[in-house]
Amino acid sequence: MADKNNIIEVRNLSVEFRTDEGTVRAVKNISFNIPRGKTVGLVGESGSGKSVTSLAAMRLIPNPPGKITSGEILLDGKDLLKLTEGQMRDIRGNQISMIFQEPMTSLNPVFTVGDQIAETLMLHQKLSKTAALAKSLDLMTQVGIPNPSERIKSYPHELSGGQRQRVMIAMAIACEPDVLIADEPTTALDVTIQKQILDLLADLQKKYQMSILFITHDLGVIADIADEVVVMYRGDIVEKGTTEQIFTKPQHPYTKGLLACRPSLDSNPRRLPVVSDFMNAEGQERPLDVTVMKQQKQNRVVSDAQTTLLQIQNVKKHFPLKKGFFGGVQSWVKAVDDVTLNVRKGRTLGLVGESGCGKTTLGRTILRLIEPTAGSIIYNGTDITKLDREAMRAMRRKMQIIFQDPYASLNPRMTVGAALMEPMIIHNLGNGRNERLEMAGELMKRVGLDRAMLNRYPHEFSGGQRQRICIARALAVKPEFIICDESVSALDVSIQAQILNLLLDLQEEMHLTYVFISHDLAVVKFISDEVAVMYNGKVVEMNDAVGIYEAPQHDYTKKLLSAIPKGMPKHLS
Amino acid sequence: MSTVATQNFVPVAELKAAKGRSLWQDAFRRLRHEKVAMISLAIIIAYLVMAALCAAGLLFTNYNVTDHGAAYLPPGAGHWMGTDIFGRDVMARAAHGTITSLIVGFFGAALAVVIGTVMGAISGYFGGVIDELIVWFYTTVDTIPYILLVVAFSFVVGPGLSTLCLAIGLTSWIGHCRIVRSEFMKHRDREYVHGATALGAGHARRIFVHILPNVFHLVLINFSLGFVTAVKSEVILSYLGLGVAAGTPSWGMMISDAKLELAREVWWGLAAATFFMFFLVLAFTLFNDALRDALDPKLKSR
Amino acid sequence: MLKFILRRLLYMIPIFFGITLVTFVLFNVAGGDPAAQAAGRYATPDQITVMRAEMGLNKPLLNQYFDLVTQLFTFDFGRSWSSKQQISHLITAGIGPSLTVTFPGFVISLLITIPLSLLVAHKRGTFFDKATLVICLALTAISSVVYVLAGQYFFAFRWGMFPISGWDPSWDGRWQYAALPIIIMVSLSLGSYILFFRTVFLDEMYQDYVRTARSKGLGNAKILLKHVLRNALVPIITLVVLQVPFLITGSLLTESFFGIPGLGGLIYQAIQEADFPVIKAMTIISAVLYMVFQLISDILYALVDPKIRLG
Amino acid sequence: MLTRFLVIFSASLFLSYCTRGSKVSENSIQFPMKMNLSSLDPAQASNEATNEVGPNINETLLQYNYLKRPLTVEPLLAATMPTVSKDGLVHTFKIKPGVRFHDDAAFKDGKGRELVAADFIYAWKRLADPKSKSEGWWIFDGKIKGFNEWRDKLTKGEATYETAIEGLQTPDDHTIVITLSKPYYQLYYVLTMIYSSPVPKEAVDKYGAEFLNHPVGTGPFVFVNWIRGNKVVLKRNPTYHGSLYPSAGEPGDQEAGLLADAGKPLPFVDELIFHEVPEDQPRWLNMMRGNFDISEIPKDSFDGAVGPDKELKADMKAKGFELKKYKVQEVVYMGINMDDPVLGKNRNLRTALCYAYDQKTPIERFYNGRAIVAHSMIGPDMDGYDESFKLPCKEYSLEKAKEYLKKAGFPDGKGLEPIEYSFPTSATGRQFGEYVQEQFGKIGVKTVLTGNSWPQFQDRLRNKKAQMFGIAWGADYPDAENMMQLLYGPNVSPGPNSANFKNKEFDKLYEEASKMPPGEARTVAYKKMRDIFAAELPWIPTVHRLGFQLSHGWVENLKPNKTLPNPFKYMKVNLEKKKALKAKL
Repeated sequence: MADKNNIIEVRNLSVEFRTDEGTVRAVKNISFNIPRGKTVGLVGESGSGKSVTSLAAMRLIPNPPGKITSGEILLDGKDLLKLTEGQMRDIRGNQISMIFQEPMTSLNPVFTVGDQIAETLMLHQKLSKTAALAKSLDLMTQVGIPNPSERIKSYPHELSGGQRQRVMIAMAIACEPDVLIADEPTTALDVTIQKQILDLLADLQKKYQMSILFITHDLGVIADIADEVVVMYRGDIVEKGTTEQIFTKPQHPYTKGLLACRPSLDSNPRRLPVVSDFMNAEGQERPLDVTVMKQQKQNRVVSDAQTTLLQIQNVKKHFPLKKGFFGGVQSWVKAVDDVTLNVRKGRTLGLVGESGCGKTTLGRTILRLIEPTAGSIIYNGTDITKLDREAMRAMRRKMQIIFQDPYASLNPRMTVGAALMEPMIIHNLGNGRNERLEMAGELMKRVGLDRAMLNRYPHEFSGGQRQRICIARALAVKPEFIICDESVSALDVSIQAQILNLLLDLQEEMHLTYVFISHDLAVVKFISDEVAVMYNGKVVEMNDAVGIYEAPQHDYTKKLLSAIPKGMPKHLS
Repeated sequence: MSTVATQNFVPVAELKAAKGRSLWQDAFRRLRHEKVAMISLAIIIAYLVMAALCAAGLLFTNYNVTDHGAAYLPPGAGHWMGTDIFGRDVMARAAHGTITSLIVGFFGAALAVVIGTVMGAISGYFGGVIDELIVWFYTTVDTIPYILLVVAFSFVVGPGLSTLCLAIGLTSWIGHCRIVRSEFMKHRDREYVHGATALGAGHARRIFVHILPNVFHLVLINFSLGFVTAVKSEVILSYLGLGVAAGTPSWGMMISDAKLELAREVWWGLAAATFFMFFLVLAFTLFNDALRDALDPKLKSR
Repeated sequence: MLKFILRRLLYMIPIFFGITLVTFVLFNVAGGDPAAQAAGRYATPDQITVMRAEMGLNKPLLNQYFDLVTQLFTFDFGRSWSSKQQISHLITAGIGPSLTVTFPGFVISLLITIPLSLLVAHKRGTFFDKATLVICLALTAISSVVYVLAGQYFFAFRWGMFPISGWDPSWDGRWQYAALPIIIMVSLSLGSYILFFRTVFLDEMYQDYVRTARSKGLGNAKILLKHVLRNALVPIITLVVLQVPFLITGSLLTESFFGIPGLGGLIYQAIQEADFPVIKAMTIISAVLYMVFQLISDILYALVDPKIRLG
Repeated sequence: MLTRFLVIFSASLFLSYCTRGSKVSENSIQFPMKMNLSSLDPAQASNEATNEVGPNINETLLQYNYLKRPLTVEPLLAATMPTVSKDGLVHTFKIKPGVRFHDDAAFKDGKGRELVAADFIYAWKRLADPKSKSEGWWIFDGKIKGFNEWRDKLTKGEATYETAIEGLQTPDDHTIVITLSKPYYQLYYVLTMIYSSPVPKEAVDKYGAEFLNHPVGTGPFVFVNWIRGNKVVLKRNPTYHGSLYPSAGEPGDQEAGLLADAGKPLPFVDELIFHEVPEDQPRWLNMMRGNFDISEIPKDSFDGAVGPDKELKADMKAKGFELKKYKVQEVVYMGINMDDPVLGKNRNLRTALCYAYDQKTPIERFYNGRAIVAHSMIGPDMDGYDESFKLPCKEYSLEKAKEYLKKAGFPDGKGLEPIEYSFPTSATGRQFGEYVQEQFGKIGVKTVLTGNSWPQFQDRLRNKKAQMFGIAWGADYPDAENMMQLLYGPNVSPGPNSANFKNKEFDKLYEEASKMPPGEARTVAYKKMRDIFAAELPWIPTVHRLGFQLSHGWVENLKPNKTLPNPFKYMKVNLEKKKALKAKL
């Protein structure tokens, strides 16, 4: 019955969740196989059911509210769903093991990492504590944790994010499982660390001849690591095949859209195609408007002659780190350390860097949401760091910001209409409620939303819609300058593309100037005219967008670029 | 990039709803579906109605009617819960005790919640020296045992109903203050508040229009918690002789009297007061639990 | 760690200042004329004058404040108005009886409630869980005074299983008197403790590391007893340690009802007799005790939670 | 950290109570006190418990005869009754020779030395010394030649304890000569009060402020220990000077078996244990179990023990309980602040309130019938008490009350602000308050009740804050003067005249009466004062309570009286009977 070549066969799996709103079918009757010694990438955007599928394989779906309603999951031909809980326990961590997205919370904070690795060994291989610890040390060496004999006594919080994920991996491979399920293992990590972890997984797979089920939303990552790819969309598998097939000859419009909407480092399109360009609301393929896709980005030459809108001069922002006994500060974190930048009118400056490099702090300092420690910020000739409260408030009309998290950046207790009208009230725009309502409706239309939704509350919108509302709110005061702080990072790729296109359209229409902050180099490259790379609070390199990718100067920039997944299977690119 | 594309991911049903549902409406919709919560609410309302009718002189009007010949009658036909030392109807007195409890509960908890919210908001929002001062102040007050603080307070002011409310209010705001403070600290750095700042909103606008509505559910939850605490405190303070003025019917006084009455096997005063108090407190506690689940789904006691 | 302790110790200074200040304001400034009180009902004006001088009440407020602080450091709070005894003696004599009731009561409560809550949390959502929840809520809906009254009435008075009240200072003799108060104390704390611990355990059970532990193949018992319990230890220890000052000061209600000569009874009596020096001393001592145990709890917290060990 | 803490923890447990309770002798009296004991220093004997325990340790020059009623004075530490000068101002006391103080570490070799006259003078000077915080100074205040002057000088630092006082002379070690500054017919009474007990200077010097926990006296019992909040243990004094059981009593005493031990040396029991039990319920239940020998009957337990005929119920009798009823020289009243602009100035209003107050229910409800209606301030069995005297307004009449209220200018209570009624907080005190409220309410007078702790209540009286107040006064000695002084003008607050009653005629009569020896003339004066009281009504007298003492059958020689300070030395335990009766409990 079962194919000997497949270590796992999933057949007709369905999972349901009971919620306040009723029953949600998270996974709808899906089937796929994991061949022995191969890596299968399970790709999908949020809500596609990919994580639920992986948890089902471990039988870790919390019940209630979740329930596996039908199907089989065959491990070496035996149905995991028919096993007793005791039998299943013998399989978990032994034959199938799992690593998770958040290594910090997934590790028990009160036990040393050595103990946690050893626990698996003691459980499944019945090793003594000493033997298990010795083997743990060996495993930690294998997963590349520096100084393992010391680290073995560390607690999770004492390790860096990458190291924690390595510990999770060590724990997962401790009993040399047949299958390793990796649920978004690199999503929470910086791109350079991501590369290291991916390399490590690839090495380990070879070494132990494991099968890996790799779950991710990022097609770029999948291309690097997977042999086969399964694409999920709203609980269904829309397409499966070898990595090569998927990347070169995608069949399903969703897959096509997904592949196309991701900005790439190699091309310079004027706008990004989006999923809806390939597929209509009912999931049917629609004819592609090729002319749009073919438009190339004009090289908007950046010259000094271009008017400078904003000058950032020697800006510093230091945060107190440790307080002394009597409140005196003992040491400081130099989040922004002497940064000087110029932003040109009507152009986009990309600010790129990994987490903790100070890019977000810089963005907020520019708007004086955080007061700078030193330096001046000259906007159109006015040093805004010197403005008093009233003058600053007036200045805010011109300078706006769009944040990363569309869920957090709208007041959940305010209707969208109220949120859009608030800036008008503050700055006394529009005459009376009706006119403001009219203006708010206009804004909604402009960002591509129905004006009938003005009475709704933020939680009634999807992430992408919320980000549109945030943009509308920023536009409400008719600004000249907008800082986009990781504004598309929290969105699924297909939505991300829509928002990026919207930002570009708006810039053109309204002659806006952007500072675009992101950790994602491809996105920054797509949208920016100039790019500044930040590292440890400093700007290490700055150039025009194409230049910085084609001829990186600084070592860090080079490292960053090389770590980016190519978005194509290796042998193809 | 059409509107169709963006609505792709929105369930059609939601599109049809012209009017939005606020989180409050959502919460109360969830609450309405909780059977226990609704029963509890009904009980609380029943108490309120009973208290109102009693206060208006429409119900249990005989609560102060003495009949010295009929003292300490056990529960029976004429008096369902017996009579007390002056032959007054115990059930009527227990019912009228509801008024006292509701007053103490309401004003005690309201005072605590107001002080806690104001202090917590100031402390959490502004931070810095003000925060440290307020934290210092409430840590200090928190360190001193509650009962002793109330005792000292009522010695200074003199006993009575208003003292009772004041003392309970002035000593029980700390827990709420702590929570509000930490919520304000959290929300102060939320992006929506930064967004408001970027739009030019001043402190007052950020505090009252933005942050306060987002922590207000805690005010409700803590109010209902404080209510229960206050009702229970009334009993203990009555036992300590710091309760309401003599003559005013109160559960605390009835329970406190039982100390003497039990020796002569008069148990119905204690039983009646306990009975009346039990259902009010239980209903409030259960309702509070459901309220918390509904208002703050993250805290849902799974 | 040492630095952490030192810093916490230094933080006690402003709190200590606050405690003494509040007590001072409440009792010395707002609390009426203590000299007239202390001198007694028919004291002549010159007697009150002498008393005032003796109590240091004619000194400037600042000096009086320092006297209060000195009292605390020398553990000399003067004498009770009503019993004329040295308050420090009353307090030292009261600790033993108070702890005789509260300490076993507390330990028994913990031994019952922690395992039970773990079980309840494990069976979350089941009928057993819901029933326990409702029972616990019901238990907390009854006033503590009722527990004491009913306990004494039924167990001691009606059924004669325990002495009604009294105390025997001897080590063996005291248990017959302490038994019923201990039982009442345990039943009083059952409801609220189980509710508290259940929440603590549930909070932990939904953590990601529990999923990790399950994905390793660990069984429920091991996850509960090792991973969950160990993490829940942090809030539990905080509760336990912060409870100790209240164990020392004893239960006001129980002690006054059962005639246990502990600190709770002392406070009760002092309240009845408006014995300000005793109330003042107990206020300040309880506060300082609480402050000290807060420090201990913070240190233990740091010991239990590896994250804090950095300091 | 934790272990160390636990060590300290358990050590403190152990240390504070490593003393083991000693075995209680069967030949002992176990007595429950309603109040907690405070000081055992005779100079500070202001509280009820101290007055119960103290006289067994510290003795006085004189005492009351145990059996004679009304109470009569007889010598105790005095060898005989004193000799008196013709003008009645000089009293010469001879002290019994050979009386020794209890053995105590304060004395040389720990052996109690002989009692001398100087010990009395020293003790009395302590009463005058504000430093000893005595509340007993009033017994000599203004009565003895040169004593007040000495006190003033002492306060100013111009005199010491060595400075002689003209009116207190000790010609030899066994003679005291007291010279009064004016006639003071209550002198012998106050010399039976424990305030006047001699104390050895050695002990006061040695123990200092802790003297109040180390009483040293000459009494029949020696102080052993005191577990605060629990009990005080006294044991028989082996070196007791031997006072004797009275050899003659009153008619009926012989039949009651009270003369069986006539002339025998006291005391009879080996141990005297006073338990501090403020709560009614445990006190009563322990009495029922035979753990206590003698007790009062709490009001809420009364119906269970005593029938409507005010006699013990059969089952109680069968268990061997005995009930003794006696009159108490006291008065319970509602005082009115005569300085109050409304109540104090409106006699009709006071009369109206008096008429409105029905005495019947409280006597039944609060006293279980153990009280009689009070018509004046003079307690029963006291000079000037007249059973036939009736205060008109004590006759309950709502009509009359309303009539007077109208006369007072407040028809049906209209226009009258609520009257404030203060009372000391306790469950019973509050119930009383509620009753007052209800009664006054029947004629339309509103009442605001203020419950306070006892010290705060006293504070209100001292500061004239109370408008009306519920209080009782028990006589210190069997002389109505003790009640009259509560209404004497110069005694107004902060003095004992809490009603702030000022009436020239009354004050004149009081001053005259205090110069009169007991006798008809004085009785007439007292009655005149009573009539002024009845006319002015500064109080609404409510009741005189009756004493109901419950005891187990094995306790013999009981003849209770509230004013009599030292009944315990006369009590005897019949051990055989005790064994038999205890088996029945």
